[in-house]
Amino acid sequence: MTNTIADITTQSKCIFIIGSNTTEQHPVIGIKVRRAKRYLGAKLVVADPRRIDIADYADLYIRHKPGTDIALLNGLMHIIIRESWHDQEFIATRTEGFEELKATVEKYTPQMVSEITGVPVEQLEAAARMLAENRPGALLYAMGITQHTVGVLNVMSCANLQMLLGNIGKPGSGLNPLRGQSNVQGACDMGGLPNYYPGYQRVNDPAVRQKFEQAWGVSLSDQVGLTVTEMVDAAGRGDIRCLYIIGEDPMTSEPDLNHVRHALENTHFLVVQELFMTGAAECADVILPAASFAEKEGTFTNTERRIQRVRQAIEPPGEARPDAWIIVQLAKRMLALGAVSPRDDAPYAGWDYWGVSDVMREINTLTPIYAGVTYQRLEEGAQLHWPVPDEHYPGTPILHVNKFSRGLGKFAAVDHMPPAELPDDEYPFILTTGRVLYHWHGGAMTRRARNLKTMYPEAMIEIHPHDARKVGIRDRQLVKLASRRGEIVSRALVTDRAAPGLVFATFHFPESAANFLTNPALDPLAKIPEYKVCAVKVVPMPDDQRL
Amino acid sequence: MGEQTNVRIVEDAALTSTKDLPSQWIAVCMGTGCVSSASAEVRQALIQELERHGLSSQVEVRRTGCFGFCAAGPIVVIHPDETFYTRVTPADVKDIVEQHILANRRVERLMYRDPVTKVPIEKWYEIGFYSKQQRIVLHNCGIIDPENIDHYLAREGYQALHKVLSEMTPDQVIDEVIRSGLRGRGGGGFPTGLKWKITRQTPRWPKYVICNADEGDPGAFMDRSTLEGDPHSVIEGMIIAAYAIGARYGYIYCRAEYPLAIHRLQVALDQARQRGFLGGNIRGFDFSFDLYIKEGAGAFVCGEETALMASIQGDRGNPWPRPPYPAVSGLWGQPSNVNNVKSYAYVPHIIRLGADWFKQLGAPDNPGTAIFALTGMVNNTGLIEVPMGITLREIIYDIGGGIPDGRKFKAVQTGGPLGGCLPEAYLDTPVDFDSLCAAGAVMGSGGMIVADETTCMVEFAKYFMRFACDESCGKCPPCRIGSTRMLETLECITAGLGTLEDLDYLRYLANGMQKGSLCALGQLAPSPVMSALRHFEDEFRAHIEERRCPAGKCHALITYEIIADLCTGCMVCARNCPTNAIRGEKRQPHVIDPALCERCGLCKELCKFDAIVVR
Amino acid sequence: MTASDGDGGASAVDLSLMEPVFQKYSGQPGALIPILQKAQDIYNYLPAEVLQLIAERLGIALSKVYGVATFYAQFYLERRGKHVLKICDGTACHVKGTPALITAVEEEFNVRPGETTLDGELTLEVVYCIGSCALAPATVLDGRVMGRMRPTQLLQHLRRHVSKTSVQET
Amino acid sequence: MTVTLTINGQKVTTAEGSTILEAARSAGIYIPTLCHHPDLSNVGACRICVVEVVGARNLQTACTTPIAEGMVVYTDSEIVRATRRFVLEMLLSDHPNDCMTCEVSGDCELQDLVYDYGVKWPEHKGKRHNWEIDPDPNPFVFIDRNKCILCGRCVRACAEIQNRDVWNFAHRGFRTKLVAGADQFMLDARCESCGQCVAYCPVGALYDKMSLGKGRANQVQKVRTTCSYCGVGCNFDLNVRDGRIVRVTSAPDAPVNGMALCVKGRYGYDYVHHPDRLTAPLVRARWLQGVEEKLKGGEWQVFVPQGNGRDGGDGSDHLTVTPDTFIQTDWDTALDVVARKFAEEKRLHGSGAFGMLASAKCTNEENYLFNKFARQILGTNTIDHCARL
Repeated sequence: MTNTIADITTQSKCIFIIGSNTTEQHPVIGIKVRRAKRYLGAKLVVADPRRIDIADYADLYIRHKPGTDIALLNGLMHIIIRESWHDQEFIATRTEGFEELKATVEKYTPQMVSEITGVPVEQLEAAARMLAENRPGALLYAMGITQHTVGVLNVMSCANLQMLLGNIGKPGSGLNPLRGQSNVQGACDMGGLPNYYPGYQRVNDPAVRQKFEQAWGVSLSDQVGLTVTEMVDAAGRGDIRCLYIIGEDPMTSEPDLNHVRHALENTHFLVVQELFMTGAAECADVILPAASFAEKEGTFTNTERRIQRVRQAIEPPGEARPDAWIIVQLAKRMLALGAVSPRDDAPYAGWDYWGVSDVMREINTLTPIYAGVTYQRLEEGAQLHWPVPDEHYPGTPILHVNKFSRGLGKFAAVDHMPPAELPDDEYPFILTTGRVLYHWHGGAMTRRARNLKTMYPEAMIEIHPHDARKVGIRDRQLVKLASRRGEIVSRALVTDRAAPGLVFATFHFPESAANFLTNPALDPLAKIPEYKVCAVKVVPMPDDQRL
Repeated sequence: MGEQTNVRIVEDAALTSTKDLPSQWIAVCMGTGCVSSASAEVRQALIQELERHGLSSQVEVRRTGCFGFCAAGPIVVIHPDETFYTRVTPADVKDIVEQHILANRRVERLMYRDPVTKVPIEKWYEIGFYSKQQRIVLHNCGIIDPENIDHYLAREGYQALHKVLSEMTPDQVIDEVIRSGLRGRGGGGFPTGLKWKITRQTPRWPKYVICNADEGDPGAFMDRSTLEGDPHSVIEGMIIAAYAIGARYGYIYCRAEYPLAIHRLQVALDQARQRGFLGGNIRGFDFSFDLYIKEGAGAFVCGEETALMASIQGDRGNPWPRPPYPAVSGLWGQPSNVNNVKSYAYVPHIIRLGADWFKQLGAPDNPGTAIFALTGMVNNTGLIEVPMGITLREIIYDIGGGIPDGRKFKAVQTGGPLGGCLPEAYLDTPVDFDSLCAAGAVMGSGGMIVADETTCMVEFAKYFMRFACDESCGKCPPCRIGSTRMLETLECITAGLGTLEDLDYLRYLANGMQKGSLCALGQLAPSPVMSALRHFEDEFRAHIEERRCPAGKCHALITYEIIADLCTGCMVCARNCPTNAIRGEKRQPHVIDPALCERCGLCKELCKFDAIVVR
Repeated sequence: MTASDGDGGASAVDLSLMEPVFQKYSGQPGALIPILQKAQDIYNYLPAEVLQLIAERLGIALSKVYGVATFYAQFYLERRGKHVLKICDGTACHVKGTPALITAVEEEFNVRPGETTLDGELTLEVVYCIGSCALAPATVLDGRVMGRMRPTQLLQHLRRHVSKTSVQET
Repeated sequence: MTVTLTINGQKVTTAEGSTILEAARSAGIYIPTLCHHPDLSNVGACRICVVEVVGARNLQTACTTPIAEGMVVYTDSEIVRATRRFVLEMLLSDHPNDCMTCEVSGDCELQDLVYDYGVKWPEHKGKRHNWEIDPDPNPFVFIDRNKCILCGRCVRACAEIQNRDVWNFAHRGFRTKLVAGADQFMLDARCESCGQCVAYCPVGALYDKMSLGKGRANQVQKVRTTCSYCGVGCNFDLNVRDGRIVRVTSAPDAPVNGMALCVKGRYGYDYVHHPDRLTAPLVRARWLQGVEEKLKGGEWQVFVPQGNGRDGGDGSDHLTVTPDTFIQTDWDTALDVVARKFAEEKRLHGSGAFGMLASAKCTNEENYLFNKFARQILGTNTIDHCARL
């Protein structure tokens, strides 16, 4: 997020949510948005193919067709430019590429956009006016924007809109992706990416590589690695022989699970470090029992780049150990076996840490954006949003205040492209995937939280009443959902939350995880699979028949 | 004080104008009281009868507001003779038309008779009930058709508004009202002009003008009668208030239990709007104001101004702590002026006749008149308007005609469930805000209930406390729980289970409620009990120490008995006893089984031989 | 017609009757109470479905609608009898004999204040002051004020207007 | 703009528009409260914070009364104390006398005030409410209306924090009842099970059902931490007793979320103690040596998934060990197997043979170490995680 939850939900005049089921996925942000709308007079615009909960609170709810975000956003920008509502000073002083953008969105007349997106022209006009008249405005998005073959282009489009309105670098504005997991931000920050060292330092930047080589005392690869989806493919082909997975279950979260299972089963040596016997763990050669968040010390970085403490409350059960301990143990054994021989004089060649704060000290030195994040400061109550370039720096709640990290903000004109797989006669419905309030991610944790399970005990797919009638299914009836890649059986929830022609499913329940169906088509840039759109058919099933 | 002799009801010449009245007309009271007694049917019959005689064009039958003397309704007054007919039924109409109108002969049997001399009294203002009244707010009631704005206009209606708009600045209006010394008629007696001034000075817009017509006191109907009889006077007062404080919109919050008042108000608002007294650019002046009715939905607490505003907003009628006062933060958080119906009704008169005229009415520091609904154990129940400073005795005996059936006066309660009672020793107390307060009662909004020796003061107090319990909004613990505990204690006493400590407990609870409660309801709810305890402690003690109800009212402490000598054995009581507690052979004296008797009193009521007594 | 027919039919509430009401008050702030009043005029009480509908149409929480509907004495959340008898227990009426009226009706019709007879014929309500104090004690049967009531008179009246199927057994 | 007033003889200068309560607190003067909560709007309902304002007709609630220049306030005079005592006595007179068994004993604002003001248990003949205890079948919120003091904090929390308006008061006077929706079950009244109402309840009327009988405030140790679910970063206190998490409580000073939490954060903690937790390193038999002996010696066991058809026998004897069988080993063995295998693979197939999946649920430090492990030890940049999922 470029801004903080607090400034967005107290200082925005208009909050635009697109592709985020905020109240169910980020409930505490959701309630703050609702509060801003109800008590602080902020306008709320929600665009989502599903009539999600937050839509009920919106001043304007836009139900566009899945996979038409760029068209929608371009259409809004078309109107904004047509009416000269764009922030000309901001554009002149802070950005470049406006003319190209203008030329591109010129084509996206309201009529044309309405045809692509299914959104009435009046709604487009009203939305553009609402965004323009209520500034600063914040844009919030989540996987509904990124999990498309055009995910990166979607994000660029969102950025275009916000720059066009001058909604960057001020309290209550910004481009704000809501991160789905407790430390997904930190995992990215800490180099859990094939192209970055910690702190978004490029692996193919020689200066960076040199810095890490000096620190760690080894020579490092300058090749960008494989992304998770590519890794699965490589494993399936036998190119990758060893997979080491911690706290992750590709057997629920990856697209096209049949393919994933095949890949994991084919992996020569699979190590899984986990709390529970997950789908991936079942395929593993070695399973290392890990500690939960309550059983270890450390830090998480939240969606607004805020670093916070995780503290140990209880001992891990049995022989379970914190992941850090396990990784250090393995590293030491590998060093002992001579798998690699770092130079002795390198300051961080070794793996002797006397605690997590000692690890943080190493991070401080090697990661400029975390340079000033120390345990002492955290314990003293410092509110640190990275970048924190030194120990006295107060943190950076809002990014891009006076300039963008690259200097001028670049308008990147993008065009609408249809999703990789669209409905046809055989698979007439669009499937979109997501989560529900009572569950989280692959469900390994929430299905084992007794009362969350009670609240939502089994997988449900959502289907619009008209479609349900057409296909001949009743509410709560079992249905089979099939795509070109697989099929699942699930109970149907007949609700107008789903748009006509759209079916929604979750991946919380391994036995009927939507990802048996989803399309592994990737965004060419971010390598994100297109979870939000694939073609399926829905077949009613007799009630007693389960797969 | 009190030298008034047969003052005419409409005493002040300045207020009187009969220029538009037809030479002969018949006023039929169409207030709620008389309508309940079938005055609508009487009016219909009169119209038909006149038509039958071809008199429709010469004699107008006019529906009017309340005459006040509801006990004698339906009331019909023949003008210009001003002959006052009481308890008229449709069957009497023929006589009225044929004898009075056609033959100019009064129908004596319908005339009000002096309760003592039994001599028929001809003119209405000669009746004792009207003898000491001074009608200002009510001066149109009984004269004009409240659903006809022309009648109001013919009686100088909306002239005050015209004067205000054409000659006065808002500050001048406020000064005039301040100078008149008008005090709020809702019960508190806060200076009306001052309230306006504060609202005017709060620099936030929009502002609202609100009329409190949520007359929830059981036993009071002053506001209802005013609205039913002369709605335009209230509307005119509100428009003037709006001009003075700078409000664009106003609300009249009226109890839904007053459908007729609401209907008349609606008609009046429509007519006023039609004639340009409401809406944009009133009468061509640069001032706009409009007014809406909000119906209450049955909650006494909504008479409290903050609860009233909560109710207008569509919320539960929970009061809010003050400050901030409504003048600063009221309806929807905006500056709002809340006044009672009567307070607004005085305003046109004050503007038209001047503050000095008003100041000389009534008593020092308490100028003007007081309007009471005089009810209970008094001969002439009804609505009265009297000059401030008149004594309780004058009201009860001269106007009210004393206690029925020669029974003894016991107490008079003013201020309803939030007021207090005064015993005989206080009958010469002048009726005004300050004197009543000093005597331990309150002016209230206008309920005046007379209790006689058949009234049990403990039960009376308990009645008010039950009312307070039922009407407590429940927001604050002192009222919600305190009133419940007080009621329980009183129930204990009336059930014959009380102890002397209970009296201390009552005082303790009362003090806690007064100090701790959020709003006036909780703070004042103990007052009836405390004043009863102060003036009638021996009656409480009789319930506790002797297990006896001196007034014979408390079921647990009384028994019904049949006096064998008087019982004829007619069996009426036995047949009707709901619990079959009465036994006996035909033509033999009956007996009541006290174990079965529910003490409903049906038998006593039914007995034609007065053979059943309470012990 | 037998008494048991009363609730057996349980005819569904026709929510469309509310449309004109919503139209009339659309956009008006603080319209909840008048809308509830109109709804009660239509249905004679406030059925649960109607409360739900009002909440949805006004965009306010059902808990608020319910809180308001139960706060004010005027609103009824349960079906009321074919006839409604209100007995005024305002002060004037009280001192002039309301308690005896209540007892009489209770005994005769086997119904407590606020309740409806089992046969659905009569609802008994005790209210504080209908403003007819001069006619104390006053009662209102189906909207018609009857003043200066005595128990015998009242019962006669009721016997005339209210059929009494549920009472015979006692 | 500031305003100066006198509280208990002490001059206090504070911002215009403050309430007496805020002014007093800023000067370190304690005024007790019940229905007030700094996160919520003020309603002046409970009357506990009444103070004497010189010149005012009645006692004023400190939480609602705006300060004015020159105002003179007494917060602890005898009449004030007596009135507070009265209010407490009234509340107690309609409250069960069961602090001995009450969940919140020792953590109850009413109990503390009753103690502070020396209020004795009021015996009386009158009514006490007798609502059904725990009438709502929802799995999260326990309701005991008999303890409810109608302060309305839950109502306001639901309206103002959660913006869901599940709760409200129904009826009035002594019959006033806290209801969900139209006196329905909470879940039928659009409840999102966030438990905000519980967090704001000053007494034991609303409590976390999962924590009933698990430990009172003085029996638990509170550990402040960050939630393990979504990326919002809510902080809360894990309540620990005897090595188990028994409850999650809100931390008013949590930077992101304040008192607010969602159903997962507040009620989704028990997976930590689920019997499915993996408690020993597991290695397929094919990677181990001397399996039979170790099994016989009792050092290792055959892994039987919890809850998955355990046959009730005494373990390993019945089970045939195949190369695929998971053996519960010790850390040394398991780590050695992995380290040796990795070292061998690196030697034979190079760094390209490795794929590493990091975790969005692990800490920064762990992810850093994992990244260092991939790059420094294994020599590969093929490390990724499920950020995109």
